[in-house]
Amino acid sequence: MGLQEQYRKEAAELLSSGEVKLVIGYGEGTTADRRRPVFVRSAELVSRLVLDASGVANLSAYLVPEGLLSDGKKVAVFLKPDGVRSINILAAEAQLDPGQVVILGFDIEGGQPTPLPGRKASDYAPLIESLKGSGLSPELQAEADRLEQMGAAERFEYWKEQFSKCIKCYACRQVCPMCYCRRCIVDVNQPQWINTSSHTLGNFEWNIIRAFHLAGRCVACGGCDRSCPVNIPLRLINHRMAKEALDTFGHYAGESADQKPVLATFRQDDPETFIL
Amino acid sequence: MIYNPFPMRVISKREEAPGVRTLKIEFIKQEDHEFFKAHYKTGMFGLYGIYGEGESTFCVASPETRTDYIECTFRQSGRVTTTLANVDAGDIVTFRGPYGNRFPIEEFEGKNLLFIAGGIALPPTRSVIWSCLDQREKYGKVTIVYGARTVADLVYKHELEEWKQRDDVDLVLTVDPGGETPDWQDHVGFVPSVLEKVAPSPDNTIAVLCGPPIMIKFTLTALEKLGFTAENVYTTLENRMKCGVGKCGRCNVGSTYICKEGPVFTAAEVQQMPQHDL
Amino acid sequence: MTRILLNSRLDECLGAWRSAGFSVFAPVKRAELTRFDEVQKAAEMSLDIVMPERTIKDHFFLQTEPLIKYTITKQQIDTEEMVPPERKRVFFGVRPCDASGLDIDDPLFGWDYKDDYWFKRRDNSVIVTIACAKADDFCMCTSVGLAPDTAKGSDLMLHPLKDGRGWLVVPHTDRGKALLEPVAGMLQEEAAETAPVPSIPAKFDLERVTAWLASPESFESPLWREVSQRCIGCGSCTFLCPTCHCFDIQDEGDTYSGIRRKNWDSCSFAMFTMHTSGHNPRNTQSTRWRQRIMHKFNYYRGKFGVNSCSGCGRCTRQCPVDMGITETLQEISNLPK
Amino acid sequence: MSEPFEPKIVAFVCTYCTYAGADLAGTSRMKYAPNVRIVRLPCTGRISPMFILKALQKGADGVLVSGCHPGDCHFAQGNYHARRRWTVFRALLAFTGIPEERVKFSWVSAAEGAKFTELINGITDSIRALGPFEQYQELQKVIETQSTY
Repeated sequence: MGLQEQYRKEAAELLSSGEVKLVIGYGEGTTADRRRPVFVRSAELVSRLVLDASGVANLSAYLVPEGLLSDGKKVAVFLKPDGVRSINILAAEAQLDPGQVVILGFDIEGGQPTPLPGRKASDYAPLIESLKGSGLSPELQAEADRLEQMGAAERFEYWKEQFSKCIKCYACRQVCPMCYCRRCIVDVNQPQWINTSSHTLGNFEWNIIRAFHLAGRCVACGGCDRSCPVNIPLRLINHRMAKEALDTFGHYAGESADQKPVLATFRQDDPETFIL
Repeated sequence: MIYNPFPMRVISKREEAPGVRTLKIEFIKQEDHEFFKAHYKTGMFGLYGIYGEGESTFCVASPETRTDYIECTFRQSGRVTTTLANVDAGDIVTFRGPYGNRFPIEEFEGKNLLFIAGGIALPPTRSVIWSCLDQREKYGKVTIVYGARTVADLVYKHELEEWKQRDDVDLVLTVDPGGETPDWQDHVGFVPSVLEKVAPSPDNTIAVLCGPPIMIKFTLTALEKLGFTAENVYTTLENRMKCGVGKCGRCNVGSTYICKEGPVFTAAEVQQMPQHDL
Repeated sequence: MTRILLNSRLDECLGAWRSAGFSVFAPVKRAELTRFDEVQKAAEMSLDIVMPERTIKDHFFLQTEPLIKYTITKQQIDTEEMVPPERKRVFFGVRPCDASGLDIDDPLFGWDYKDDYWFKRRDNSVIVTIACAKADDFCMCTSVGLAPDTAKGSDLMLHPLKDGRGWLVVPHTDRGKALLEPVAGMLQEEAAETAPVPSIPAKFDLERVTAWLASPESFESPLWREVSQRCIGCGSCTFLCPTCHCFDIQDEGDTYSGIRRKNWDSCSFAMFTMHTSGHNPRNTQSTRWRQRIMHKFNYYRGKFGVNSCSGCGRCTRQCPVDMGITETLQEISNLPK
Repeated sequence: MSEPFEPKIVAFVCTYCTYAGADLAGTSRMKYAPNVRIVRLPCTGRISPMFILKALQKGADGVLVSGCHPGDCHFAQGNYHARRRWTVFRALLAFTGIPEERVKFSWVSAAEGAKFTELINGITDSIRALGPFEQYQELQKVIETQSTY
């Protein structure tokens, strides 16, 4: 029995036993290579669930907005390790109770989905530990290295061109499990910190501040990058922040549900070589 | 061009209630004033603004019979209204308008008028009230039912006093239970129940009703009980607006653009709209 | 006999249009994105694609348009209205769906109050479309009553030749005819066969859809919640749409000077209709999605007699969660009678 | 002949230490470069990275952020939190091409009037040498001009 069948069966059991009220998974998309999030509420409909190597989206983003978990009932979600890390962060930041999330875990190896046995976020601690410090894909790493080699002025020009494309559709924010603020800083207008206009300056401010707000929280699911309709390589900037958190503070986002957020804690001997 | 507002000078500012102020503003340029005088009819709205903060939509609270100035009454709540609340006489603000449709007050001639307002919704009603009172001879009996949460929240207190003194106006004031002061002489109770108690006759009567959605809902039921038909009840709607001229795409309720086809509707028209879009 | 423009003479044409005072815009791929930008040479253009990611709407209804510049001093407020430049422009290689989008939006921007920011640009631009030679799974112009070679909104239309040497040239408006004058010598008279337009099967029954949307039961239908469950509430479908026209007006600057701007806004955003009081008439994503569909295929149609959709399919093609108008309309079309 | 370039520097300082240090420099009649505009905040913990970006956008050529030495924070921990944030924010600035030399961080206590004087003079000199931060200011200029489309 393939993994898809196995998880369909498990989803059906979870639903019919009443353990979960909803299963969030992947379904057929508009084209053969696309998968779309599907919401299954009854055991009869589990055949809508599809699991293959195209299921890459981090579905944990659906748990917090519009109060999905506010009734205290459980929800089952198809998650890769990055999604499990998101659950840990959301739990650490008191946005959800990880006990309400049943994880149908999988990973993609060699173009095939492989099962991960853990059903609770805490089951994943050893796996997450082993992933610590895993980097970007070779192509993205090459692009990141190319950027690091540049001088500041050249790098500025690079991002200026990239950000000039931004249309402030906020797909990056909306798709991100970590962007759950009821009122985003860009929507705060007293004072209006970030220019809402999507000229290059406003785009610069927006993208820099969003990257900062994700520092040490991003799990590198790549959702922002994939959803950006104008193809800004947002993953590079978020990965750079994650690297800083790991290298300087030993912080790997989403290790556990009681991990302190990196910027909400400190050590007295944190490095400060740059401070005059 | 289309989004360029008229510069206006603040003549005076009046505190109406906690957080509620009235600005009286005048046109700086003669041609702008002429345009306003030629186009303004009671019920229309405008976008009041201040450079650096933006624009905010409220009704013109002054009547069409008094067009030397514009009065607007607003509650201080957002970015624009907070700044507008802090202007002083002589300061420059902006006005864009008048936009929207009007109360057909010619059609009200010869009829009795019943005005019902709740809280901060007296300003649009007051524009019609004065437009009719300034031509008092054209209309029959005039009854005004006005309620607010507390005595302090009643706006236009000096005008309420004036209407109270007049023999040709019947003023009924009420405050919500618990909102009365020890020396409060008028009604205590919600507008719909007070309305039923006062029981104005629906014969040959037009009702103008403005207030928060929940009050509108219950007052309409009360009016129906009293025998008013929805075609004879007028109200104004409000929604968030940015352009005021039917372009920016947010103020519609169902297919009806409040800015172009409103803000004045009969209750019958409002009942035709999808209620969950209000 | 028909008139032909050969690929090899396109550069000459561009030169002639520039000499006649036009700036030429065409799809250009830069920094991983194809959008319309000014070009000097044909080699800069990306014409061999289904469609650019961004529409030409961007050049008529700017994503951020300065309206009024203001300077505040103790004594007075100075304002300067920022009028759009009346620059003569040729848009070359426009897709028929994008061109139709402009045509669809004209009545809205002219509805009683004329929006000159739109019309000053419209009046000074010539739209040269190229009939589609290819389509993808997302294209749906045929489902909304248009076609891959529809002339709506085109001043001049080029039909690709079967042998790939160039295009058959067909003017559709006086503006299009006038644009041919400076390049008359570069065209040749020849009977040539045009490449077939791709066949795009209809994805839904538009008449059923619009009839249902206009019916009283549609507004409260549970369908809205079902089709929009996965919507994340970003604005990419609206911002990439050739007909979406909603905007916000914002003052940007500091206490002493700044600019009032007209910025794109989206009905998908929760803040779009939020009152200051906190009341929000469209407070869930499903009500916002309903507004988007209703606006395009019911309200707009009722006001201006045309659907506010030209079938480009970008809303689905670029949706982060593979949603879009097509699927919803298919669901509506498939409702039991 | 054009005027020699004088940099504009914005200093965000905490009121308990660095501001008091600046005060001490003043009352001790120590001279420091007049290029700095001091913005006083309750604590370095209150200094949002947004402030730094805004200062650069509004024409600052350099920014200084300064507060109490570790262990001296009036609110016990504010500067420790700030220090972490600065570390990350500096990396972000560097990655987006905003030169690190233009954004400086320091600890200056209420007793260090002399250090404050030296610091300001030093930063002013180094930023004067870098020249105006035109790259970023250019973005602001662009939005003030007429749209060309």
